[in-house]
Amino acid sequence: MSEPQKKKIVITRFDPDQDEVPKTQEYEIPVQPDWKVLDALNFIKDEVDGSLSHRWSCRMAVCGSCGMMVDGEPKLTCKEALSDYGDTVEIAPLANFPIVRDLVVDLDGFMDKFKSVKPWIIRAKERAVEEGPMRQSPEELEEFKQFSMCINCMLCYSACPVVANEPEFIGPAAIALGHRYNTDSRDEGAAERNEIFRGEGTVFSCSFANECSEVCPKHVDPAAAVNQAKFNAVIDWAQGLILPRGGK
Amino acid sequence: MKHLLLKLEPIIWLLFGQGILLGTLLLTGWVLVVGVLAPLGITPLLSFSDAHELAATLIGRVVLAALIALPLWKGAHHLRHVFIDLGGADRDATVAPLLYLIALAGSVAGVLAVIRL
Amino acid sequence: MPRASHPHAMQPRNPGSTRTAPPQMSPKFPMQGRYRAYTLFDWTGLIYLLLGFLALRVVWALGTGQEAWNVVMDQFQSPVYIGFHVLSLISVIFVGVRFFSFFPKAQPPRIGPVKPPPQPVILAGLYAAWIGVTLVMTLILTGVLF
Amino acid sequence: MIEVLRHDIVIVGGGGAGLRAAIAAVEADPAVSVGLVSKVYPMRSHTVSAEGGAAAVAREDDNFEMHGYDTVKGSDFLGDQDVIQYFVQEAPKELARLEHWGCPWSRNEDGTVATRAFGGMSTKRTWYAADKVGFHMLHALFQHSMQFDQIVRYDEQFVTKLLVDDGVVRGVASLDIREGVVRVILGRAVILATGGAGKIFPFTTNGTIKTGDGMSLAYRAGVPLKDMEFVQYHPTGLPGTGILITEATRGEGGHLKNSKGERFLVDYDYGVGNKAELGPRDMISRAIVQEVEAGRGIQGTYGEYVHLDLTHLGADKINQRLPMVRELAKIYIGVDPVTDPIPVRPVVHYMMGGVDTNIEAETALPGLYAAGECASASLNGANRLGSNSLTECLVFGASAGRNAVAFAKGSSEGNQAALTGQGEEEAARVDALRGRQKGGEKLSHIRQALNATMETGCGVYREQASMDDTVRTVAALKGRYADIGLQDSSKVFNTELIAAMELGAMLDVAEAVAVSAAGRNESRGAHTRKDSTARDDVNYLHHTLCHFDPAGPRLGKKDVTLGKWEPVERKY
Ligand SMILES: Cc1cc2nc3c(=O)[nH]c(=O)nc-3n(C[C@H](O)[C@H](O)[C@H](O)COP(=O)(O)OP(=O)(O)OC[C@H]3O[C@@H](n4cnc5c(N)ncnc54)[C@H](O)[C@@H]3O)c2cc1C
Ligand code: SF4
Ligand code: F3S
Ligand code: FES
Repeated sequence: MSEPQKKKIVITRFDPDQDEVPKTQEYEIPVQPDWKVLDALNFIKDEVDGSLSHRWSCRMAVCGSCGMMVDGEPKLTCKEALSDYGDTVEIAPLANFPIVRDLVVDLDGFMDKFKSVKPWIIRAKERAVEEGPMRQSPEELEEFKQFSMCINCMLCYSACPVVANEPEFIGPAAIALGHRYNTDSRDEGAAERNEIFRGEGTVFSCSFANECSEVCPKHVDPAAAVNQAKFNAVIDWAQGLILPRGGK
Repeated sequence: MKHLLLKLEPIIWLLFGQGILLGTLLLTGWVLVVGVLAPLGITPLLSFSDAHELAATLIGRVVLAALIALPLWKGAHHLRHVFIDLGGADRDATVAPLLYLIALAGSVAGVLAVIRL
Repeated sequence: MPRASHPHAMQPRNPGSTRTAPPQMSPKFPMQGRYRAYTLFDWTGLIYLLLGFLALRVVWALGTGQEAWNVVMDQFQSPVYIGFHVLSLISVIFVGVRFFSFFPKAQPPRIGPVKPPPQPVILAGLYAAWIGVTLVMTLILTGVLF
Repeated sequence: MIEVLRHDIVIVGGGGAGLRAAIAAVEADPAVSVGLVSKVYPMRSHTVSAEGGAAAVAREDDNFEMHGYDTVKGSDFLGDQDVIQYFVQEAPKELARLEHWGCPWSRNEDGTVATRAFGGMSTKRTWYAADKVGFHMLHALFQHSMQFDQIVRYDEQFVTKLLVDDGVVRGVASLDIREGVVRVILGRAVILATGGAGKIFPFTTNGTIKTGDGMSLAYRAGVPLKDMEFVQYHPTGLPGTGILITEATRGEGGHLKNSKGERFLVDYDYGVGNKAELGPRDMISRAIVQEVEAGRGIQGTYGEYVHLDLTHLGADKINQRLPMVRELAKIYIGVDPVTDPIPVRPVVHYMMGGVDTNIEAETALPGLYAAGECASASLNGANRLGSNSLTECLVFGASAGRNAVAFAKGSSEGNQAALTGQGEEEAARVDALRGRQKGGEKLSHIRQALNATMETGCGVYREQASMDDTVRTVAALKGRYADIGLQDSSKVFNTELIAAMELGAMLDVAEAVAVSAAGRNESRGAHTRKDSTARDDVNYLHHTLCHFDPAGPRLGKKDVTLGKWEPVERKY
């Protein structure tokens, strides 16, 4: 191992059993050159302060649990090299979420929004297993593949100014997910979801800030999804005007 | 009111979108000449009579109506977002209709203006 | 200290029983980093609104007669108006550049049965149209065309 | 008074196996109420990290016989052949279901599902969705499950004990991580789907949640753990982090090279024959260790490694088929596989062993079922073939769900007072552990010591002396564990408390691994001894059972179900 360097890690702490409001705490720790930001947190938890609470699991940027604000930007802490930051690194819980404890935020609100878009294949008639897999060309797969890459890390919610200010807004990842199913050639539920998308707090609430896509660690480009969904919701609506009911 | 607003959302969004798209296309040359170059005397401007003659054609009227109305919708919609971003989501039900009414009034006036040319 | 988000931002339908600290916005909102461009983009709404009404005035004057027209054109020569129009021009260009860079990806890969052209083509088309319309508009208004 | 909740079925675990079980239960009987308890939100379960693929017969040139025999041979003849036959027949149906539920499988030009080659599989039968297969499967399952209101989720709740009354399991005690209270969740049948235990080792592809909780729960409730000595090393993990570089890299044509740039699997004889990189994991892992021992490894910060060379595949193929590998290598080791070889070493990947279950996913404890990595239905025997386990989660998850529903229909509620009493005792135990300042032992230090001894005693190559040593060390660590001190006394989201209980489970599982390993005096599959290099079908063609006993683990045996294929030497 090479000579350990020192860094100051400033962490937002909050324990509802004891604290009125969140406060910050500083830890001065030795760091290794190949560490991710998460490694610093784990070092603090293991060796310095066992009471620090944060979520993580896969440490390979796929489970989506380790999102936090690092120097004011929403990041997956297991993906961010610590060496990319200065001598002092500030770590706070994800913005725009109620804070449960330390770096842990409440994600049930996200789960509610997530479910509201009916994120499952809807078909008029369910296909029997005996009929085997459906066919889908690589081109058809390509149309929605990108939008199926979301790991539900919620970084986009932390970045989106509309999420911050309009509690009804179901937000980028949820809309991207609904759009993912709408563009899947196997799905027949687009009419239903477009109806949802024209309801309160969905696609039209997005002001195309594009922040969601800037911070998405999986290149889902939720801003594209949300705005494509707007387009489709409007077209679907216009069709409904021209051919009432038949437009479905 | 909230319900009505929700129902109209697709139209408003269409107008807003065209406000950005067509609005920007049309406004660039318009502001450049009418607002900057001509007043500074760098370029000439159409005389009143030429302008009137051109504007009164069918295409002229349509373009001018768009030039007036579309930016209003882009403006109203974006100001609504500014207001929400400033923390006003709870009063959106009042503010949004107000802003859209302004845009609507302006649009109606715009149509009148091109009709009476 | 970052600004607070809406107190109910991302709150669940059935909140848990433990006390939570209220959500905070990104410390960079509204004027740091990328947020600056977004905030300014939204504020251009004000300028578009004013431009719409100014255009209304111009057209109204055109319909009223030479007198009214002259009044408007005289006013436009005042430094305040020129300043505003310069700012507007910058805003309009800023809106165009930002919006056109996002627009292609907002177009769904299929609109009904129609497949729109690939994104780079859309982008090129947008810029071509922008430059074309501006050129025509300029030439007409300066009396070169027609 | 402790809060008591009731469901027909309680499922512990929201990974691939748990979610499939929940959906199967509802499919079997739409009136059923399912409680799905998971210590993380289901989409965080470690199934999410699986990269390579899921196996099932799909092509014209393939059949159940071939998939069955590949699996039996891969298991070094320790797999139960009835289980394997059932598995291969159900496999295509399960993967087709997942397709109907929206899993974005990669496709051939004609729109059929694409398949790739995998180690030990004699033809291309591994279905894939680029190299994010587990991710897509888990999210498809989770999202599909959301439409069923009968499935009531208890997210971020940690099951600490199985509640048993009158010899039948009737529910669980579960700690609500957010609120810090223990509740009783009763069910007429309980399914364990808690995943593996790779975290008992220092270098592993497993996430931090894979601590063997469910194995420990069942073990302490009197159900034996089976075949725990068989721990799969994956030949290609990143040094240091242990992050997996999927076997699909080799399936797609990648080469393993030593410090001299030789394809050592071809140049030297390691028993994989002309399969080379497509040989099974245990053999390739051993080959890498031998290369390093022969002085042909490459020295790095975290010990010696070899190279996985993909450069000849070209950027297009890598981007299309292995995008995640490229991303992982760039971020976690600073290498772009398009231009440079990836440093890799064998890392612990999968537990072949687990809660002893039969072909019906039943355990010896009535009402208790287990599926997925935490169970050992004896599909995998002494060595699992890559891409069989994701399918296993589906096949046995589904059967656990269906069978649990059937059992629940005929089962009584049990003695409520006794069950509540057990719950209260459990709550008191958890409360006493939270923030206990008595002991002087540090959690993380015990965990580090455990990791170290497991690596030396139960690594790729094993010997009697070092295994015995590990058995003693783990027992000593259990003693030290009784004396841990904790710093966090808060009730709300106390992750230190969770870590302490997880460490308890890890120690149970580690002990079972070490004791089971020390008791098998032969080399078979992943269990390779330097001091006993041959397979011994006369004395050891049986499963190992490890029973919990407060005085220390007791070993037993269980017959292997043969019948179709006779054991022969395992050569490729
Ligand atoms: C990196 C990697 C790559 C892999 N690649 C492949 C592959 O390509 N092909 C293949 O076939 N297999 C692969 N595997 C193996 C396969 O992914 C796993 O065996 C399988 O996903 C296990 O699924 P599971 O449902 O049993 O457990 P998991 O997905 O691990 O889920 C366990 C669940 O149990 C819950 N839980 C655990 N303890 C408790 C508790 N005390 N209380 C409450 N809940 C609890 C957790 O919250 C979680 O929801 C891979 C494994 C890894 C690690
Ligand atoms: S869209 Fe991107 S940023 Fe948002 S939750 Fe999904 S992966 Fe995370
Ligand atoms: S950041 Fe928010 S406003 Fe729209 S484009 Fe993304 S959802
Ligand atoms: S720990 Fe899983 S995404 Fe970071």
